[in-house]
Amino acid sequence: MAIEGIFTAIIEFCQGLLAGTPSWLQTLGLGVLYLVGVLAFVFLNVLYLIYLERKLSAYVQERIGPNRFGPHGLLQSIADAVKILGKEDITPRGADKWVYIIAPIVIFIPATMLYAVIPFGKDLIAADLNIGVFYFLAVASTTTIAILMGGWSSNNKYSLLGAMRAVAQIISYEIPLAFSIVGVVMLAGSLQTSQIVAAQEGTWNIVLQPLAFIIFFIAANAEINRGPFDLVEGEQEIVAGPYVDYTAMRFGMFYLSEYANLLSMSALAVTLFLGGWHGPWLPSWLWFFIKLYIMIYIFMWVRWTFPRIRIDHLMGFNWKVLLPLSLANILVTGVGIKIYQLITIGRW
Amino acid sequence: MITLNHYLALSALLFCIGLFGALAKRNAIAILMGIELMLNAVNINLVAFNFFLDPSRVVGQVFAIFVVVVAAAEVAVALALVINIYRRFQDSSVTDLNWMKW
Amino acid sequence: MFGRGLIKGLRTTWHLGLGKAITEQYPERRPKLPPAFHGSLSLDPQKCNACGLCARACPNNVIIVDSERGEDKKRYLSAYTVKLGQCLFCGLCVESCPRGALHWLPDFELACYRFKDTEHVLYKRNPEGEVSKGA
Amino acid sequence: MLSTNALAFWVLAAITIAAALAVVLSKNIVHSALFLILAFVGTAGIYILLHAEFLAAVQVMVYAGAVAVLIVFAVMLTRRGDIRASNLYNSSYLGAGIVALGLFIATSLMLGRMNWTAGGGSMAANNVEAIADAILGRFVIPFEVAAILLLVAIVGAIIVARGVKEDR
Amino acid sequence: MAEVKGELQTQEFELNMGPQHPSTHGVYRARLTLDGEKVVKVENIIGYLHRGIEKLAEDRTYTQFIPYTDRLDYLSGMLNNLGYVQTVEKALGIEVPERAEYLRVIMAELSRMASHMVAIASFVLDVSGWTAWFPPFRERERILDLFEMTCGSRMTVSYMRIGGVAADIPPEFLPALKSLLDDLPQFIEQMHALISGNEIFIGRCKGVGKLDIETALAYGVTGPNLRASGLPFDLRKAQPYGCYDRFEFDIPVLTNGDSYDRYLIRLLEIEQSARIIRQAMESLPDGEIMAKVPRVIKLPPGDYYHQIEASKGILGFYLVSDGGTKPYRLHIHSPSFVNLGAIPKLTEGSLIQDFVVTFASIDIVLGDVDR
Repeated sequence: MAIEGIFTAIIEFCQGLLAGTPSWLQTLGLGVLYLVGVLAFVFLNVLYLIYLERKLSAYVQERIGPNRFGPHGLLQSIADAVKILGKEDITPRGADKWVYIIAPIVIFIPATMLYAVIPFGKDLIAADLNIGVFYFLAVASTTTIAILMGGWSSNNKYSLLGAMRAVAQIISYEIPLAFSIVGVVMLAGSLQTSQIVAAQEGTWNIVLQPLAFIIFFIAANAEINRGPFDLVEGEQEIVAGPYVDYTAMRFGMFYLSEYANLLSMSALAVTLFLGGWHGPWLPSWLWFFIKLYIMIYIFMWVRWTFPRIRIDHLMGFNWKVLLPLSLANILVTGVGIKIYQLITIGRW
Repeated sequence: MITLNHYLALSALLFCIGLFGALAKRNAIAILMGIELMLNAVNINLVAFNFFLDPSRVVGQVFAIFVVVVAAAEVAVALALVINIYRRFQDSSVTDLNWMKW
Repeated sequence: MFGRGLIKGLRTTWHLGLGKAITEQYPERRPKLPPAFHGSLSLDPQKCNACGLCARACPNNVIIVDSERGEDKKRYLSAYTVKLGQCLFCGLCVESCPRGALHWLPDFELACYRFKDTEHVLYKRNPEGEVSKGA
Repeated sequence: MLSTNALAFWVLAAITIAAALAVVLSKNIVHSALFLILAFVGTAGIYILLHAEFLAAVQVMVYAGAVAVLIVFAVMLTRRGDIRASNLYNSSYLGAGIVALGLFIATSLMLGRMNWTAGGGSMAANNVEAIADAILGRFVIPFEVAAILLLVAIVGAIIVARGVKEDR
Repeated sequence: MAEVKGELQTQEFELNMGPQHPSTHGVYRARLTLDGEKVVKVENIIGYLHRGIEKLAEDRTYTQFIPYTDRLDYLSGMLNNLGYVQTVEKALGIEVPERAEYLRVIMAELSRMASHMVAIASFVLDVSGWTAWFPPFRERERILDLFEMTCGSRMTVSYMRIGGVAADIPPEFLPALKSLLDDLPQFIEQMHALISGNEIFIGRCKGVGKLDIETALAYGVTGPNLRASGLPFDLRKAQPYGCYDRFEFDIPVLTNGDSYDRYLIRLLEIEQSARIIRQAMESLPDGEIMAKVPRVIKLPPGDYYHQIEASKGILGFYLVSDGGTKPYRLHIHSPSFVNLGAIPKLTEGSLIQDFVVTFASIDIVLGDVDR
């Protein structure tokens, strides 16, 4: 199919342009290409994710949602972006200026780096690292630092509280998140995302690992501060948490990164549990997108249904429920794999 | 060409900076940071030796992972101690901790 | 327990999401206001005899009734001003009018840019003595 | 002409050393902690240059969390004083500087005289499996010991931090 | 050496919550002393919405003051109207026509329902249940439409008059009211499905901000908050005013006195209000809506007190008259103000999130607090 290879063709074309130049220039060129591609992907998707979120919440709440700018309000996010760019940029007195300025930029670095290991389609992966999933988790965990930087440097008590919550929540929920992935990794026998997808050609991991998927979903929700776990922002208690004092584009960066994280987390969920780009008839990258948006829809649906959890319940739930469950899941998976091997090839 | 010695020099420099931090700082947390830097320098050493001298086995990397594990344990205990100190003295400076004379 | 309530909630929001929106698109779809709506005041100058009962009934001294004595020694209205910026929209003035000269209009778009525009002149007599309706 | 590898090494080394120096020299403890992250990230980059990707990921993951916690503590415990002067030197900083400098000179001198002999062989392209085999094969006992160490450390840390409840 | 305590202690700090804060329901301000996430001390700071309504009353005639009562607890204007006009009627000894009495009851109960719906909605919103905010407000909107078609305004109704009501209901009122009442069970069902059965919500509210009867009585807490603590005290039963003694209804009582019960009891009271309205609707008599009242109302010298069960508790009006056309002094015993007093007691020692929940469950209106 011609549509199938459209993106790989573009990449090959760019590689052809660079052929014959020194190797470091090729690396740099491809790096720039990756960055441009990812940024375009992230920005386009995020703009429409914001629109989608607003529309979905509106439908759930029997409203109409944005409908003024463009047909059905499709250009609303662009209008908002322009508005937010035009706002006054405030640095509070008493803020730690450099940290305050750098924080929104820092939060975008992991947000863009995450997409390197996501296989968007057949042969459509920026860097097929041998530690793919682990790389994703490691890079995602640095988001904490950026939130902490923003929260601490604003010199505001609300944002400090939010930053403390961010640390407690994100670091704790990293553990069940990682452990829920272990089952998948055991099934695929590799940390490489492309191989995990390849292993799901027959059955998707969500069928084999339903418990892991639920744990992953909950922990991912907490990792990206969404849904019932949006304690970091905690609008009703600590106003906007670490972002209280941020205005204009700096706030916009935080806002964008939240959605970029939602996007990357959903992409990871699709890769790990929903069979990646596998699917009949349609081109592989289209399948990936369909699944991606289904996943995002579930995230949004959950967010607009549930109230916020309390902080001690959040911690208790993590350590007392999710962690033992994920450990049990690893055990069951291990035993299951061995039994499967015993049945199919007759030995442990 | 980057040789083993380059890495070792980097590691030595990092180690000495860490050492200076660990020795010269007043705040217990800063001392902890110095120690972390030193452990990192050691890890660079291990990995570099592994890569240049014995690449067929990954013993150096495994050892480095153990070092990270120990460092994590160390941070946990040390922070607990710092809390306890802070609770008693309302301060996290180690220069005042001289009540144990011998 | 064990997430049953959560699933029930998800089901409810799913159904709500498929339902129809209950909000109105305001400038395109005008709200249907009942005739009793307290919007802006209007005065029938033919019926008004400038007795000033409305001005006295008003809790906030919103209404200013200016009257003159004519040649026939009868009082008649020269100007009727309502400071809508201070109006409570309670309707005591309308109720107090013995001749039914004052009534409500279901006009709710009263926002204006300058504070002095909130003073509505419901009636002003021209110097020539003609009767004309004010804003 | 520098090779890509060499360029990357020099950049990463410069970042790491500069960040490490900033950790030590900064007067603000939170800045120190933030520079520590930069130093760790630089180190992780060096690991990648040395084909230790797994270790690099471990480095980022463990230290991002650890340092975040460090910052939290730093903020919590220095709330009382001025944060801008929360990371000062103690009285023996001169001696410490001399010791550190001396150690560096000594090691550099030794490094110059060393002659390393390579053991031969080449690194496997996918060394994650090799690490797994090593940890759960040859080094399974140290691995378990490390696990116990971690457990003991966590329990100890909790007890030390919370304090033993006095009998009522 | 500092004393070593059993609990982990860090530096306490003060947090200024409000007057501009998403969950202080207006311009309430609390000065919290926090130990991490834990609230150590709470100090109520009010007065940001003080308009001097009690003082304004001294410069208004008895009739002219009616519109101002709307602005006390602006979520239940009808009930404030009712309390005030009944005070004056009690002082003058005016008999109110039957039809007016029934209309008053219908309006008052509708107002109570609307107020409870706002209470539920804002409470739910304060635990971040964004979607569950909408069903109560959807239903409340229909109640406000009913008010609008009868008295021309949605919230500041000024409907009651001394001796009756301002206007008779239009013909389309009763069918609309009936359909509203018929849709109520569906609304309550939706609330249960969306939020009351939700485990996260239960976890947030159960056992949070517990108020026992003794404390409640000591602080003078009344209304749904008191009934949620287990005391079935309702002025409509205990000291019937108007024609409440003719209707059959229950006083819902819950026993835990926590935030969850305070939420639930409002849903139950909405059901009971609907019951009263149904009865009043069926037996609505024809006739006059205003009694014969002198044009200029003068109260005989003396002091008068009357209290009603408003949506948030006992609402009392204390009138002192010197015989003139204007009150000499009017004091308003407002339920929100009294209930607010219990907040520090309820929230000290809980988490910041619990503070928000408890505060929302007490359900105050700042217009009522500051007057």
